[in-house]
Amino acid sequence: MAEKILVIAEHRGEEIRDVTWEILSGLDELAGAHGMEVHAVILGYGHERLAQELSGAVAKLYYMESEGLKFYTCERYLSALMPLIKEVNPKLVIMGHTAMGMDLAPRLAAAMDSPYMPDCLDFRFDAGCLIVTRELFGGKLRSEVKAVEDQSYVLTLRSGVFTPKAREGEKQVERIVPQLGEEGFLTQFLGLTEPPKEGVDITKADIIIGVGRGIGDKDKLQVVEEFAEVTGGVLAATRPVIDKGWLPKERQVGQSGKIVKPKLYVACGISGASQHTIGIKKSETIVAINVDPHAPIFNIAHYGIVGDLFEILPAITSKIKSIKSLNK
Amino acid sequence: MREDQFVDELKEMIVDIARRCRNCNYCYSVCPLFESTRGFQVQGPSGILQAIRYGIRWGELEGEEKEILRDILYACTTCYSCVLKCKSSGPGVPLLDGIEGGRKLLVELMIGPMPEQIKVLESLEQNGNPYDEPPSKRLDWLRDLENERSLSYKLLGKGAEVLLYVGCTPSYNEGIKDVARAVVKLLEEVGADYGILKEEKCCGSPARRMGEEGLFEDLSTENLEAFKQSGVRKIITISPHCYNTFVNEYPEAIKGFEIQHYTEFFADAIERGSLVPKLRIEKKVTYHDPCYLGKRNGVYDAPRKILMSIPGVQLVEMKRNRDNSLCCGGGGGRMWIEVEEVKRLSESRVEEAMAVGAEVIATACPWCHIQLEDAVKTTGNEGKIEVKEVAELLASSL
Amino acid sequence: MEIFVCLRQTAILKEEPKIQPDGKTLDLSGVNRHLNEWDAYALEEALLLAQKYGGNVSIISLGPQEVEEVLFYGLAAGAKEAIHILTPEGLEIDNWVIANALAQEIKKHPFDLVLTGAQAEDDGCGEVGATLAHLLGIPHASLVMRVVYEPETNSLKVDRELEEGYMDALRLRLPALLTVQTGINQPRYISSMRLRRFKKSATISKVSFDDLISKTQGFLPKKEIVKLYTYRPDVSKAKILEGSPEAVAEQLIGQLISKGVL
Amino acid sequence: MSRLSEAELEKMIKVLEGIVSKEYVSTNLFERIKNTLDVYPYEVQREQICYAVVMPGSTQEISEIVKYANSIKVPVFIRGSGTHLGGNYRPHVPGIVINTHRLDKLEVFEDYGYFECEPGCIVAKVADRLAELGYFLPMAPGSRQIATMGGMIVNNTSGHIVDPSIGKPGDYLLGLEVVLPDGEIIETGTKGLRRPAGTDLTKLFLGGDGLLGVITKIRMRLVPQPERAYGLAVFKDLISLARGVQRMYLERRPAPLFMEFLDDRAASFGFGLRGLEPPGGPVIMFVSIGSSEREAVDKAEKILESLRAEGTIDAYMVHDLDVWEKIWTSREVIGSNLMQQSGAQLSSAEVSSNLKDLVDCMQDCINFNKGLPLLSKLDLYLFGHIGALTLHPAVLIPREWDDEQKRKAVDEKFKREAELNLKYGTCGGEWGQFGKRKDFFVKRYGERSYEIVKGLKKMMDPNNILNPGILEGYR
Repeated sequence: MAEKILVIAEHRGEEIRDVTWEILSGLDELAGAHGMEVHAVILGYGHERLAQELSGAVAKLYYMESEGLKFYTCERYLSALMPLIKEVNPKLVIMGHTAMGMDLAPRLAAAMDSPYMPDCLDFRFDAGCLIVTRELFGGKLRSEVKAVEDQSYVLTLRSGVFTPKAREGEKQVERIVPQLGEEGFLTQFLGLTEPPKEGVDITKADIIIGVGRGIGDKDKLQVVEEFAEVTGGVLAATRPVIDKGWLPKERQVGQSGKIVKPKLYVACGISGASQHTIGIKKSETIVAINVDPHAPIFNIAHYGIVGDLFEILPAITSKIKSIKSLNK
Repeated sequence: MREDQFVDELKEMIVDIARRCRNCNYCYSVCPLFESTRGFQVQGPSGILQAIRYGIRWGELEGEEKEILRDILYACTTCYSCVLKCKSSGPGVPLLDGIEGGRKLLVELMIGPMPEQIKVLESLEQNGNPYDEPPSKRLDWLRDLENERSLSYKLLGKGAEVLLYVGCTPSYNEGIKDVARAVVKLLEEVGADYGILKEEKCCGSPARRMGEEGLFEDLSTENLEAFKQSGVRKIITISPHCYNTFVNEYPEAIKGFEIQHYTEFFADAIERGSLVPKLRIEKKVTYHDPCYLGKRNGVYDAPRKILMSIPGVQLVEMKRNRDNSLCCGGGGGRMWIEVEEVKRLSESRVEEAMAVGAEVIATACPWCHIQLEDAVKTTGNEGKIEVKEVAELLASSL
Repeated sequence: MEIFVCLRQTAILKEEPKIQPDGKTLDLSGVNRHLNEWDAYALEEALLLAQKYGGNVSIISLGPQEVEEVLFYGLAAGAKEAIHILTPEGLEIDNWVIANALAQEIKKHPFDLVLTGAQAEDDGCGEVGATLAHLLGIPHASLVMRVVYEPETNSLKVDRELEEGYMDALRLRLPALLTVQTGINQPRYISSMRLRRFKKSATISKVSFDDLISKTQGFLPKKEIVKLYTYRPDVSKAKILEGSPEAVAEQLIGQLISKGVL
Repeated sequence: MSRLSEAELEKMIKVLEGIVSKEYVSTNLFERIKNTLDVYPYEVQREQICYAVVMPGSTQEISEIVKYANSIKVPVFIRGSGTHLGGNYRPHVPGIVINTHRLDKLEVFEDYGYFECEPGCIVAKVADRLAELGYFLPMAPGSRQIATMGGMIVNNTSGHIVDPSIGKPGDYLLGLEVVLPDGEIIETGTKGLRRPAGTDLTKLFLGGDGLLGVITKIRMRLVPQPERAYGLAVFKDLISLARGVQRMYLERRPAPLFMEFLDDRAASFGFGLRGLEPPGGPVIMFVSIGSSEREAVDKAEKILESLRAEGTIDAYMVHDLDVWEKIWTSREVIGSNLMQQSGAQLSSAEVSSNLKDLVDCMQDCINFNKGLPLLSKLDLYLFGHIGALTLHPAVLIPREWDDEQKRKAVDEKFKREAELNLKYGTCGGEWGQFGKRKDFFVKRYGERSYEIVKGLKKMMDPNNILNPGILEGYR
């Protein structure tokens, strides 16, 4: 019988989270090479539709339904999952390195007495042993980590490493109703809070669109906002822009503002004064758009575009929009 | 435990200083903090001093208001105007010793420094600079210059006559590196036998301003040792903050070295005739006195002499100058914190410069430079006025 | 409330990391170390909770002699007791072993709450906390951003930080373990003088790792690093994209997608 | 008035924030402490510190605060820079401190011949602005660099200026805008250059010790900047110095704008501080004014003539302005120097003499501390504005003394001051009439006079909301 991989799916707000689809992409090669079978489990309550949707993408989909599973809590997920894992006996249990994965996976691994490989960028099997690629020291180093040979492994995959792709297959859901009750649990779920509309913590953002005085006018922020929207980025600014009151203080980046480390920082009309750049240096990729070809921002940016912000930004915005609509 | 003794002594010192203040409030007339904020009484020298005094006397260091007290104490720019004011009518109450003593006390009691300053102190300890930059990159600015021309400096211990103590901001700040390069060019021009430390560390001034006395001691000990090892007799600094720290705050052993700010060194060179500015700079220039050079150490004339020696430069004075000069707002650890201001000091200063028709604000301090340059932008005066270091002007006149 | 905080000492990689010739270990000579950033928040939270609700904070750390530094740091910050699980020179272990050793030691003491940082700066695993909770048989919550004690039910109400600004709230019966996220508080600053004083006078209880290991099973590492390498994102000066706005947009998006940032 | 409860306090703060906006209300403990401190050397007590400090930005806001304070019966204390030497400032019961700092608008209407300013304007800044335009501000308190215009008018003091020369600020005051203790706003006086004849409500508030209203706008006549000449005279003793001044008036010499004196001890000390040789005896230094330099010099020479006639060791005009600056400021720096060196608090009395008895009065001031239980233990310094016939005998109250001893010493001083001013039929000319001087007022002018003031206060401020404590007097 083929060895199995069990994907623990994640959902929020009536949607399967991207990371689950990404995992499936990441598993394609591995499963193919070793002839492994990809199963997935989705836990919830009234999430039949999501279970249906996901089932088309895997060999087998378990839908564990119980009122106690409507929202994630480690204890209930664990007590629902353990019997299933025993039954499926997967070689690999995989989930996203998300707030849920970070909470659940290490405990699940401990409960299974299996090696735990968190926050992986890549993974493979070598002579039956799991070897993963992961970062150390916040990305300054990379490592390959080998697990001791074991019956099964638990792994979390970093979000955004693999690209989701459309999957169409037979939709069949195995519905399981675990007997959870409310007895014996030491944790109680109290509620989920949605993000406040304002008061974004820019230090946690993956994509930041930084605005400098080069935008010239508060009204023109709208163009930048549209760009931010399509990229899923948040707006930040240099001190002069904050001082003018165009954006709230919490969006200030730089020496007297915040130090940010997004994956992508797009500097719009920012000349690159060191008071500002000190706050963005840790960004993985910096794109600078400025009319002045000699602006110092180009010294620290990875990609530079010399030209009028208000011609270039809308072009990028519409391009991304068209790509997105194609993917849907 | 010795802890109590140290804390008790600090408290006693602060209360003693504060008791000498009779609340005449004259110091408010010169306080930049009071001028730039909404002007509550705790936003002025005597108010800050009385705050820490009563904080100690009334046991508020354990109370709910301790963070308010911290914010009050760390807002001061330590510009020294209040001390001068108080001294103008007597020996003077050393208000700043009280305020900085208060910061030390707060740090000892784990109330200080300001949250934003913690990373600065950590970097000072780990990297020997406040900017979280690796020590290995400290001399990068020099390498850039070496690519342009050959230099004759000695990486110490090779026993140069003069040590150029570069300081952290000119070493690491992109905008200010040019100042360090200008100073080196000038040293080359004078034909100085000069050296640069291979592993220079922060002078410790930021640590002291933030109340981290232990760290200051460590840095001063290490630097002094490096100075001794180098065998130099004279040290010149770029930043007035380093200068002041060496002259007024280092242990006794620093007396074995002659300390000069670069403006003093080059003003002497001009006087001797070993440096002759030739190229004309047809500009109206005003000079902004850095507090740590002027008010703290009385160096008012050297930078002015240099400026006046440059052909074409027309030196105009702002309304407030010399010991009455307005602080840029960057001292006292304020480079790293945000103090709520009604009107930013550096902006007021730029406006004063504009008011006398200056085209260039010359200054002799990296922090003043950064603050004023920022203010030129925020006041929308780009293209109308620019900020230049005295060294840059002088170098471009050779 | 008796609170245990697990502290880890981590290296501060300021300069280019040096990899040993074996290609799998890091040369950390001359590298500064400090208390793992997340643990500093955990420690501060423990001190605040003890101050607010009464109780004692004990700190525990595992490693060679030099991890004493973080324990002195914790004592200077206000912890009452410090336990050092001293590991022999050159010992190779993983987070699983660390969690087991910590569990063995903590079990010997009365405790209501165990705090760890949500993850460590060095390996970024976030593994010890939840594993330790499992080994201690207590509930846990990770990425905690707020803690309130409810004496009437002897439980904690906590907020966890999820992605994109979402939070969830849980109630955990004590004893429990929390892994603390940065930003939950503002860790106090410990001055060098204060630290020096504590190094001179404070005491740390020593426990031998070998003593703990000989008594129990489960101390074999489950994984090891087999290769270490520096990964260099492109840091050269900007690559200037040229052409019409549309062409530039096309190029940029292509680059960003291929780099995986979009 | 009992202390507000937490809930009442919270509500009050909300209302105040509503009036002046949140950012101009401070409940910060340390702000409240500093706003309760004055130049007297006693510690403040927790029970007396104010509830909140507010910085209103307009007359309207002050009016609203005062109205609200009346409705909840919480006292309001008006504070400028807190430099009052008569102790009128320090609040003794908790209340709302209204700091006038933000009310600092100054407008010069040259075409009307007057200027208008708000009470928070700093005297030195107003003087500098007027000087730029060629005008003279007839006020010169020692604290000019920080004292506020509101404080000067409410005390009607010109500081060190010799009254017979140009008078008091009130002589130039054309009108006021005032917020009454019930919150109503009134305007007094005129926009013309002629002050009203007959009833003029300006006088209720001018030198009104802050009892009857809050001054929110001041209109004063513009005075052309005079030319000046400077003179110095050294005497063999204080008695001949006093005789010299007497002679100056009796010989109908034009009164100088300033005329200060220092006893030998103070003079040696002060000159020394300014790097000058000790003058060798008590000194007089004075400033004469005229519409031309010639006139000023002429007047100064005439004054010197009179002084010389009483046997000066030295008497001359000073032409070098740098030297004059040193001489003049030596007087200013004595007090602060003495205090800062010893950590003691300089406490001076304000004894005014009549012209005829100036010599006797000088003798009395030389003996000022003799026979007093505490003050006699201390060294006496004597200086003052001799041209205005004001003498300031001063002692240094040691810092080691406890608050009670310090209070007793200050009591002794005010008592002695009162005795002398009664003896010579005078009163203080600089620091206001109540506060620490209330007992003197009663003795000098009688119960009936005091009742009149109380009656006025009662009529205009029935809830005793505005600056309570000043009229009642306190230690």
